[in-house]
Amino acid sequence: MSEPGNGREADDVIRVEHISKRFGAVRALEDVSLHLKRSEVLGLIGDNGAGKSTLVKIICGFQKPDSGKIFVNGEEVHLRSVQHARSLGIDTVYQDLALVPGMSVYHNMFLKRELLGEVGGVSLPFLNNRDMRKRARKHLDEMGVRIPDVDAEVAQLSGGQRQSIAVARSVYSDAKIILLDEPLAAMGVKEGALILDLIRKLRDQGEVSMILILHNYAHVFEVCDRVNLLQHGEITLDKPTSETSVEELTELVVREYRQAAAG
Amino acid sequence: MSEPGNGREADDVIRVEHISKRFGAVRALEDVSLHLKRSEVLGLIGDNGAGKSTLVKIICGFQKPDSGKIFVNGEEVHLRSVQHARSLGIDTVYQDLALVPGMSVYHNMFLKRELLGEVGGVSLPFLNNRDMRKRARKHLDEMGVRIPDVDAEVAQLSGGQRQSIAVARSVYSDAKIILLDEPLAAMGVKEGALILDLIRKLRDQGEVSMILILHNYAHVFEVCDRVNLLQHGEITLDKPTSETSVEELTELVVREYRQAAAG
Amino acid sequence: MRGLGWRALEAFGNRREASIFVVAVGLIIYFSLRSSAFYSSATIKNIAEYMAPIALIACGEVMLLICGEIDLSVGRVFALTPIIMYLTTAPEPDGLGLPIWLGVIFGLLAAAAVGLANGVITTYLGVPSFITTLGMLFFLNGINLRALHGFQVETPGGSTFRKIFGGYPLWLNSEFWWALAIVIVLQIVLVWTRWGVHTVATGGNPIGARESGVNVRRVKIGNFVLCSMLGGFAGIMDSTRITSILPLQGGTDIMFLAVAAAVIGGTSLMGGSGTIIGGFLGVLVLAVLNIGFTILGVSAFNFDLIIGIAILGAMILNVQIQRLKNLGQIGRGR
Amino acid sequence: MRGLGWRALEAFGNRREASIFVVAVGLIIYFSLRSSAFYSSATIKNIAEYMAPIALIACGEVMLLICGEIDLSVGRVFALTPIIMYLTTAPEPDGLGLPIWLGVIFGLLAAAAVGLANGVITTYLGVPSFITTLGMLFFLNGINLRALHGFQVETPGGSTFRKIFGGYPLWLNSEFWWALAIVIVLQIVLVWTRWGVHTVATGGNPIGARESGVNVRRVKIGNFVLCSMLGGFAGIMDSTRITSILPLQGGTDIMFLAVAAAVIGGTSLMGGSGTIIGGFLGVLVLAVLNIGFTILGVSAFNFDLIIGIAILGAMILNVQIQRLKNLGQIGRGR
Amino acid sequence: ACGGGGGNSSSSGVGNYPETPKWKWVFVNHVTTNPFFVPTQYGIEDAGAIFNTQHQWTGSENSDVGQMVSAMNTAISSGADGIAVCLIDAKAFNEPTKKALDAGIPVIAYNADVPPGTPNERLAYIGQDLFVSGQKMGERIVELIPSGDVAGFIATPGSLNIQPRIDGAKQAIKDSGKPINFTQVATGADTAGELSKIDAYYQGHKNLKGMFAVDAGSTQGVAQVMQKYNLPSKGIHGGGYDLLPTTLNLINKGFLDFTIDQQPYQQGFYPAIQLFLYKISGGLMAPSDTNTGLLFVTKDNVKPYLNTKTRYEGSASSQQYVKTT
Ligand SMILES: Nc1ncnc2c1ncn2[C@@H]1O[C@H](COP(=O)(O)OP(=O)(O)OP(=O)(O)O)[C@@H](O)[C@H]1O
Ligand SMILES: Nc1ncnc2c1ncn2[C@@H]1O[C@H](COP(=O)(O)OP(=O)(O)OP(=O)(O)O)[C@@H](O)[C@H]1O
Ligand SMILES: [Mg+2]
Ligand SMILES: [Mg+2]
Repeated sequence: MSEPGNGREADDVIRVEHISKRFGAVRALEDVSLHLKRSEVLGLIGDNGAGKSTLVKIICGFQKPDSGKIFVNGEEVHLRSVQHARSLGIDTVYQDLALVPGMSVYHNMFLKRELLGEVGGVSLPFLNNRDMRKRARKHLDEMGVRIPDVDAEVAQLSGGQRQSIAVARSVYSDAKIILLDEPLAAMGVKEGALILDLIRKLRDQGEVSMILILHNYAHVFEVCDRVNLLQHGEITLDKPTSETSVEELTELVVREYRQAAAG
Repeated sequence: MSEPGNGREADDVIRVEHISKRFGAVRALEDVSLHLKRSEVLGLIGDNGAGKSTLVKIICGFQKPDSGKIFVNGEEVHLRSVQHARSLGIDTVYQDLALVPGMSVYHNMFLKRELLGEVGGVSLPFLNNRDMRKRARKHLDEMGVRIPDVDAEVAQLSGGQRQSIAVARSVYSDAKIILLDEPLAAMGVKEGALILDLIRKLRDQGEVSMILILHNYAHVFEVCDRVNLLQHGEITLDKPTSETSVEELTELVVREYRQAAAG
Repeated sequence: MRGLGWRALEAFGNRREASIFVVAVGLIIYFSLRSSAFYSSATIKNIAEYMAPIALIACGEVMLLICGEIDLSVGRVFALTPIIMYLTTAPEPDGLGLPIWLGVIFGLLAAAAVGLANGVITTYLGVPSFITTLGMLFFLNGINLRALHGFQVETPGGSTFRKIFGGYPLWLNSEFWWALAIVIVLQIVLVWTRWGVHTVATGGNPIGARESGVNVRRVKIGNFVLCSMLGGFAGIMDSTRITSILPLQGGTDIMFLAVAAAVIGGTSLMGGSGTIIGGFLGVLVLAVLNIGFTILGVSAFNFDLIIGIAILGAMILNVQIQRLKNLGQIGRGR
Repeated sequence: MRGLGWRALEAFGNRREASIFVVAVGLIIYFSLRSSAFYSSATIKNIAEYMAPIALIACGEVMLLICGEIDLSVGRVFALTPIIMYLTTAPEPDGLGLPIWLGVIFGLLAAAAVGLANGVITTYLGVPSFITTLGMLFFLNGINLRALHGFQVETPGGSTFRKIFGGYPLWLNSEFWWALAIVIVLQIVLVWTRWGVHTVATGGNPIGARESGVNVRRVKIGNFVLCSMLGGFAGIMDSTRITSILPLQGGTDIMFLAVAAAVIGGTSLMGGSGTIIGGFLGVLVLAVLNIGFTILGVSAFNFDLIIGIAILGAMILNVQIQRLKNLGQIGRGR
Repeated sequence: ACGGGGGNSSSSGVGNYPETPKWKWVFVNHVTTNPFFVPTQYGIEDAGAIFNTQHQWTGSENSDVGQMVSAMNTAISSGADGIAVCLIDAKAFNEPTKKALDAGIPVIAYNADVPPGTPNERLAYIGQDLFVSGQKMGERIVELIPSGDVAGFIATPGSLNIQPRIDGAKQAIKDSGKPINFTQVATGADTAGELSKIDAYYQGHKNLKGMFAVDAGSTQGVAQVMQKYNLPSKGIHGGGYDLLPTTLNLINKGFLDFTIDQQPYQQGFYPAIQLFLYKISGGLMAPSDTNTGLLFVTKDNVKPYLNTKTRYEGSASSQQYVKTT
């Protein structure tokens, strides 16, 4: 099924080859290969428990694969940690959002890339909370999210408000490769639309490449150039969105369940 | 906007009148009234932070309103706790799922309604783990969710797998009123479809009434009899789904954002 | 085809307590080899006597830690209960001159009252249990000192009483058998009853538990009372063993040991997970180390030094065994 | 239009530490009314002396508790560091006969080493810090006893040394000024630097912090070292104040007080939240209670009893004030 | 692995004595790490060196009777040749003592003894009873102070290694019938806090006539407070226990009236010897009660303590012959 790179490998900002990952008895990923072209938006779909998040966590350095190779911008890398992946320009929106409940909205949004104060070009060791507040507010407005107060603790926010913070954190980072794990799960129609706009904008600027995990196929066809279907830890479909349709994808996914229902 | 009960109040299993709830500076709910007819599925939609979850948490007794009345089966109630609401037949799927990460799948699924062992009709004080395992497995299969092992800790499960457990917990309870807060957020296409089937089935049996918070309007029209739109803590629309459409709802929600974008 | 023995072994290996059990056995073997005296019935009796009170308190702390709280004051209840017992039974004017059984009951009621106070102040008034029970710790110490005017008294009780609480039925001291019985009962409670599940849920996800309709407050208060009563019960029996009642008996030391044992046994201070059996094995490890090195003739100054290293070593070993173990079964990823 | 004064008051009122501050002030007023002696410069000096070492250790524990760990051994480092200092400076054969400054440096290095060991064993070997530092607690006690053969020695150091660490610049003892300075610095570190934010994140959501690229291990180890060095620094200064070095100095008591102060000041034992200032105010409360009741002449047996009640009372008050406070601002719901 | 002990393990017996096995004495103590007992351990060591015996120093770190009983049982089961124990509890040690004697292990009480008339079967008591020493202190207080308020500072009330001292003092004062109002004041376990609390207590009670303490730390604290406010000039007296360097210094400077030296060295030396004599004579030489007495260290006799550090005070570990000048 999944021929890595099919020819134009030079363009691949990310190439994953023959990745496998087991958790004790559970085979989360079986010999998965996948590639992401420069300034491409790749949709990754699949059943619950198919292995999508695991794949993302491996590409962003949070988990180590049992076997397989990872190439970033053509060079093989052995990711030691999330920091390491970040240093390569990879940033992630996790399904669990990775927010700190007791911390303020803006500190969460700038976690690990805090803005520091400056005096005459010399940066101080102190946080520049004023700017972080301002920018946080700006980002949230652009995403059409109404959040009472960027000083509020994340614990006090609604599900969608929280997710918007996690998304903003990555989308507004200067990362060149962004992995988004179900970024619209808790988003309202309006807020979702705005995030999709943002993603499109980023892609059209041609600098950022993205892997987008989505369960809503309509969304897939709104923003993705290409779509991969992950089933039982294997990639069973890799097509440009132009060559497929919501119906086909649905069909593919639901078929086996019909079989299951039948048998 | 929201005339409680409009005439056929006798049928209302839940009626909420003039509920308000503030969190410090934040007005989460402003004078909200809403009613749920017997064996009806009511869709509740609205922006992120509109107050949907807060409303649900109030109806299920988790939070107390600052003001307003709650009627269950026609009688006014002052909900002291979740237990209290449960005793009235109200059960909830929370947006945060309310699962215990360190606990097994089946113990989570039966939390607070554990099955006890029996000897000749006399129930013992001991858990009947065997039956709980069996049933948990059965429920999950019916929902088409693949979970490696019902003994696994929830912490090890994928986002969708977790949500399916939370949903199963309420859907398979004998509750007569079920509040579901974005039950499909993390669900795959297939699993989502199956849950909607289940909800339809429950409704058609005519015993269960449900309030369903959804962000995917397509889903709303698949299962809901009526839909309420909550905006900035107020109910701004209350129509039978037969009298409205995805377009209208989208229009309503997106309009003000266009205005915002314009102004 | 794997044999039944192998499967049994595997089943055991999958248990959380397996690793600490291995460590305990390892230590016992080590000391048996180092000194013939260790491998004697007298020593086993000593270990049993050393373990009993700590084990009882550890049971209580495990339950409390699992539901996300801690009790620092239980060591004082350990001293309070026998004092109450004494005041109940001692002839006028020192006491009320009532029969010993009432003494036990009053003592345990006092313990329960302390636990109730701890629980209510913590859950309803919202004071962190660390502070609630710290205050209680001081308060009870004052009470105990005043009650006995800072002096010790003889433990009351007739021969039957001694047999039940201080005797040596079936070779080992009855206090140990009591502890063992309670360990088994509470392990069952923890794993096989609603109370157990709700205790885990309360500690594992307090909000989620409340959302699910668990009466979090009741669970916590209940476990505070349980812990306190176990401490009191241990106090009664230990004062019977050493035949005298002292105001400073127990205190923070025994509480510390109990909590340490719980944690060594795999209970998390963050709540949500732990096992009674594990706690018991933790006590066993501490007891073996203490008695063992004493038998080897280690003197006070070196003793702490060696015990410190031993605890670290044992725990590191324990954790590494667990890691190996987890590779073999559904694990927590990396 | 609300006046500026009001807004300032409100700003302060919204701070987490407001309630405990109110409690502390309340206590001070109470004692001042009860006894003229309390409201004297001698007493204030006294309170400052009592607070200093506990405050320094509390700072370290706050940072550690926030990132989800605890250090039980710091009370022994409190004794170890001056001992190292003594061994460095004492004339042959007892010591190396080096100048006092080297003594201080070596002492602090030893403290740092202990912290490093605690951190590495906890983060890399995966032993819960409660046990790691419990083992270290015993180990260090052994070391200290052996180093001084269980006896005490006079604290070395010339007059300049005494001035810096044991003198009374600006009316109060220098140890207090050091403590105050460090409190301010660390509060800034906690609130205004990356280190602070990452410490909070590490404790508030360990997995999330790792997912966000925070080097959780480094943060924890760093705070272990910090806590240990603060303990050592306090030890040096306190031994200078009381002019003798004792192997059993500090120990679990001072550690306990420090942790209690941290929790009283609003730091959560579950990690993720806390403030240095709060911890400092917690120490103040404990100091005022202890000194206050001693001045009132509470006799030995009543002392613990009253302190216990006082701690409970103060804390309950504190929590209730907070609840009222939260109604007025963006709160945590119910 | 054995603390202290040792001496030359020559094949033939020591001195005139026939060859004997290297007997092991187990000393069960209630505050094993307390500085007070450091000289005691030196005493045992030195005796051990003479008679070629070894010893183990064990028990509890803070007078936990349960631990001590357990330690004693362990000693019995691990085949000790003799046991010396601080009988800080009137009753708790009867069982294990009996058990030891039945097993042919001689048991001697040292430092602390059971009250007369209690059925404990220990062979003899060697030391100075804490309560008695307290009485001596009380008598001294009565000499110094005709009447008025007197504070008795104690680190941890109820602690079996110090509470009896303060009770003794109280008793003596009561018996004297003088109008002295004696109050016990708790100072807490750690020396740092002790100092502040003693200071604070003085602040609240300026009318004090005397401040006395029953533990090393508090005694040093009293001395330092006496110095801080130069209380002797105000006619206030002070005293206490044990030989902390600072305490001795301030006695020399005249800020503290006295400190009590309970000669802990002898409390280890004599039990070791008596156990040896008992063993070698097959029990013919029954151990005899020995009062190790006590010494009031005052300005007059403090000098030698100051300018010599010796094993006999615990202030030095090296052997030395202190020549009287
Ligand atoms: N840490 C872990 N320990 C054990 N099993 C795990 C762990 N993480 C994931 N798994 C298992 O691996 C499989 C894949 O999980 P993953 O989260 O990648 O699925 P997913 O495709 O993201 O599903 P979803 O769409 O629901 O998020 C699941 O069966 C899950 O139970
Ligand atoms: N415990 C709380 N403390 C403070 N503010 C809160 C709390 N809970 C909710 N809020 C605020 O109340 C408003 C409504 O929250 P709610 O969770 O009801 O929104 P929602 O409609 O469920 O949004 P979403 O669709 O994102 O779930 C939000 O602005 C939120 O910040
Ligand atoms: Mg996923
Ligand atoms: Mg919501």
